[in-house]
Amino acid sequence: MFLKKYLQDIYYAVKSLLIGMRRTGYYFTHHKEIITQQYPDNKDSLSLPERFRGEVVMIHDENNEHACTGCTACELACPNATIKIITQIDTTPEGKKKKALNTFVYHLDLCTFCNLCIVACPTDAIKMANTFEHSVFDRSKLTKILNKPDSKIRAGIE
Amino acid sequence: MTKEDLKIKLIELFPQFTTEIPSATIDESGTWLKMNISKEDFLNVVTQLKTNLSFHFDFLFCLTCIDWKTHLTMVYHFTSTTHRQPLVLQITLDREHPEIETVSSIWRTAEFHEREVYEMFGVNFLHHPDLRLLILPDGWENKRPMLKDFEDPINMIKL
Amino acid sequence: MYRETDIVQDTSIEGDLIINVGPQHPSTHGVLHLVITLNGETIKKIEPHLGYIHRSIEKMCESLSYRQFIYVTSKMDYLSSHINNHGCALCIENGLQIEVPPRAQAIRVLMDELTRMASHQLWWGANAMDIGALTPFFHAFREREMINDIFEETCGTRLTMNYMVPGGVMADLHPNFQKRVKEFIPHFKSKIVEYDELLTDNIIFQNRTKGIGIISKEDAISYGCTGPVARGSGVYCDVRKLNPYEIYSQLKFDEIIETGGDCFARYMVRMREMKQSLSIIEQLIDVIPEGDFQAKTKAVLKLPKGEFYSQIETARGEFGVYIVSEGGTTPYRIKFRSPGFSNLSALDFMARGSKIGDLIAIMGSLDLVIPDIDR
Amino acid sequence: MPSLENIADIIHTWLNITFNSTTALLIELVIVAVSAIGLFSMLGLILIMMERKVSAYMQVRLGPNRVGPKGMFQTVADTLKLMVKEGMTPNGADKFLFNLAPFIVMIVAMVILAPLAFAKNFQLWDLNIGILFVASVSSVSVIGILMAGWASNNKYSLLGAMRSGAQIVSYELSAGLSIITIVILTGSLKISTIIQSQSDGWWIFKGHIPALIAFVIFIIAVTAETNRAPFDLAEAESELTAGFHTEYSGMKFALFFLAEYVNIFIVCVLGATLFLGGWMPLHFGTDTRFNELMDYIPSSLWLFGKTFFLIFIIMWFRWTFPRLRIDQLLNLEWKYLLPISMFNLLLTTLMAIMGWHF
Repeated sequence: MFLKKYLQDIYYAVKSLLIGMRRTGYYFTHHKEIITQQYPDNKDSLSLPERFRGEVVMIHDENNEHACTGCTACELACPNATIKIITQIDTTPEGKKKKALNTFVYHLDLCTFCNLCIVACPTDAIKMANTFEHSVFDRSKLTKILNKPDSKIRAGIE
Repeated sequence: MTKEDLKIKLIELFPQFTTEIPSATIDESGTWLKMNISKEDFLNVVTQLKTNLSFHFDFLFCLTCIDWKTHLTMVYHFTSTTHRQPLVLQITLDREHPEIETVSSIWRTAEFHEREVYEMFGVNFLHHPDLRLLILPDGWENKRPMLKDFEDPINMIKL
Repeated sequence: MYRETDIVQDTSIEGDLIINVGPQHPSTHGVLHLVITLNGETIKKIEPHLGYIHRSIEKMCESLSYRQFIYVTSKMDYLSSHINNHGCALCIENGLQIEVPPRAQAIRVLMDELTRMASHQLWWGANAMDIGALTPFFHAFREREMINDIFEETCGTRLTMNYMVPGGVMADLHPNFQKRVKEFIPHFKSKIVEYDELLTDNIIFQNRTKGIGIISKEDAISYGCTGPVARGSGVYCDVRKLNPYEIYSQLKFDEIIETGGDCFARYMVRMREMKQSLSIIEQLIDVIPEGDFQAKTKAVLKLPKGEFYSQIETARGEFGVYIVSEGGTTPYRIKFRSPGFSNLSALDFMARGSKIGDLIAIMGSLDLVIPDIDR
Repeated sequence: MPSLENIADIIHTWLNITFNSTTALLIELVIVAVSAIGLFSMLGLILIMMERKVSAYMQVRLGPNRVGPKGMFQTVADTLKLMVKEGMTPNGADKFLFNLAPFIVMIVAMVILAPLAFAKNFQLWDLNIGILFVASVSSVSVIGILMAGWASNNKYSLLGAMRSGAQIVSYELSAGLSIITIVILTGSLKISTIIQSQSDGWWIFKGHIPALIAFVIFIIAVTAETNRAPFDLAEAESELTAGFHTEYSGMKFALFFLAEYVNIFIVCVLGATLFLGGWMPLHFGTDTRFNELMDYIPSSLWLFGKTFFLIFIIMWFRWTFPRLRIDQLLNLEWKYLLPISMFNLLLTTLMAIMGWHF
């Protein structure tokens, strides 16, 4: 009885090991199961979903106009002070004084890509771009100014 | 067991609610029954809650402290694996020298939670087997970082 | 940031060997530091030293608004960040009495279950690696990658999503979502058989886990264990069953209970939970109700004065959010009841008297995520 | 086609004609030493590459594929990196023993090379107790491991070394017993005789079930003896970070690493010699055309083919199985392998006496 159990133990043990080896052996011989993506080589075919949160960008149209009113809603919504908006007082042709965007400072190094600024923006002036290669040699390069030089607010956006 | 059943049972068992000047109160406004008791009754009450089979609160799932700037409040969340009616227990403590009996001998999970409250709020748990810093590094004894008036000019950034 | 007490000198009884497992150690999965007193290879005492990744999230949340602080919680248990965010959103909705639209509820449940599967897959690979089998890790990541791709498409990120917001979810499901999930279901069904072949049935694995790190039902309750750790000891503690949130009460699933209380029981609970999550997704994927994905909420949320507690079942156990509000825009005090913290406290009890190799197996079966413990 | 035997003969004759016999012997020694070191470094490069590729394919990965064609020079790059790295010695370490240990492990591996037959009549030293020599010298390597573990002044290293000591000493028994099985069947300890005895069929076929059992036990035991997964308790990177060589870096670490692979190679050559006929080609009974075809393949290729097959099996183990615990490891040896191999030895003896084998 003891011997039978002893041999049975050995049989089941060896069987379970062989089943595992069959599985790894299968993958060893079936190379089409390999899932590795060779990243810099497949750059051309690499497509990220359009919702991917890579970095915050400001949408500029062909006339170099954006939709940011400088309302600082995004600055308030940001949990870790990634966005700093510097405003200026413009004088409209009618002679009215109006707050407008001067510089949209974006600290990519502080950003955690939580999307709260995008949600908060009342004029959809900013969006998440799906770029992801952010590595630079100098940390100061991660502080970006999002509004392009000489860009101005699109007419009709309040 | 429903909230009302629990309340009736609690009032039955503990004389604190029924004396002329009750030293304990029951608050029904929240989702769960909340009981405020005094520090003196604490050990007796929790022992009853655990050992009395009609309560059998064997599962202490949350133990924490709140700083109200004038006093501290210890908050214990219990439930039972038999009747599943949670109970919140609150005890007001002195802010300068907070002291309370440990419950780590009743619920062993309390040992770690009490160590955390000790280092964060400075609450001294009497008869705790091993009351040392758990999360904070050395030199943070009695700094009580979770209190509202805690200032750390080096590590804290004011936005 | 080391402490004087961490470097344990020869203060112990002669004959004891004290080793520091961690903070940098291959199998602590992060920066957990255990000071182990050994007698030969037998463990006499384990003393966890925490805090290497303590960021004081509770204190941080006191200065963040109700919309902002949800995001920080995905940095705690980063493997079930959806569920953490969900728990916080539930607590706020509880305080504000917001009715979440049915579509949002269904989306939340789907995301939760996908997260649970992804988390368990990573655990499966890491647990196998702790025990010494290196191949399962990559096989597990193959499936997890598919789930991450699904998340990436709908939520925009792969790990810390911030997709659950008070009142619903941040964005509607991506049009491809259903298709991708339906591709994933048969794929994973075929692969989970391989998981069993590679690891579950393996005699060495069974010997390494059966009868190791036993914790009885009473002790598991006393140590405040939740999740697969408690269910492996026969404790009924699934919040989805006991205190159903969202649409869990309408779904057909049974709480998974194993009675062994050892590493293998905990392993089996998680393996079966993966299949269960798959069946929940199957039930739901074709019947996602139409409608809004987010309830109308105010721009600035203000919780009424009071105390709110909500529980949710993460991949590791019961995650509790305790908010004390003074009526302002930020919470007055927040306490996160993390499942890992309580589960870790039982480690000393489980591992006493076993070998170093067993300790690694036990830690693997507890599925510790260190940021979740330290907060 | 010049075989290794011919080349060796030509060199030997030429040296003896040109120089007197003592000088010739000295030059031969130098040649042998250089080629042994060359073989070792080649083996290190090839086996590490093989391991990485095998593991990669089993883990649905591609493996190294950047340095050189198909990543062939990855190990060369790694070796260069290890060579220029600083070889640190911990402060509290026993400096002499700490620096000595990797060399002991390496030298032991080199010494075992002496009696192995790599091709037909191509052997450094065909001493008459060849198998005994291999079995006894290989157990010296445990001293190097213990030395490394003790001298590092690191508790992980110490634990790893102690585990390794217990493990190697116990698995030597069943490895030895399964070797003796073949020695009984052959009646000789001389490696050339053992190979000659398999000219009409390998022992794994000729020796019936006892030889097969001995072969399986031999593979398990040598896997344990070389500290390979699933018996890699001495290193056990998830438990002891890196076990006995935790504190080693640079070239000293590389020596340990190399010694591990060379040891695998040596035990697999031994396994091929004992059970799979060494350099003997595969012959099937009376099918002369097939046998002639097999004879056409050089004998050195036969040996290396068999060896690499065994190495592949050992790698296959490593990338499939979880690690055992120390007490289970010893249980496996003392409760299963040792009784079985003892019983197997009895059976073989009976078989040899009765002449039941072919």
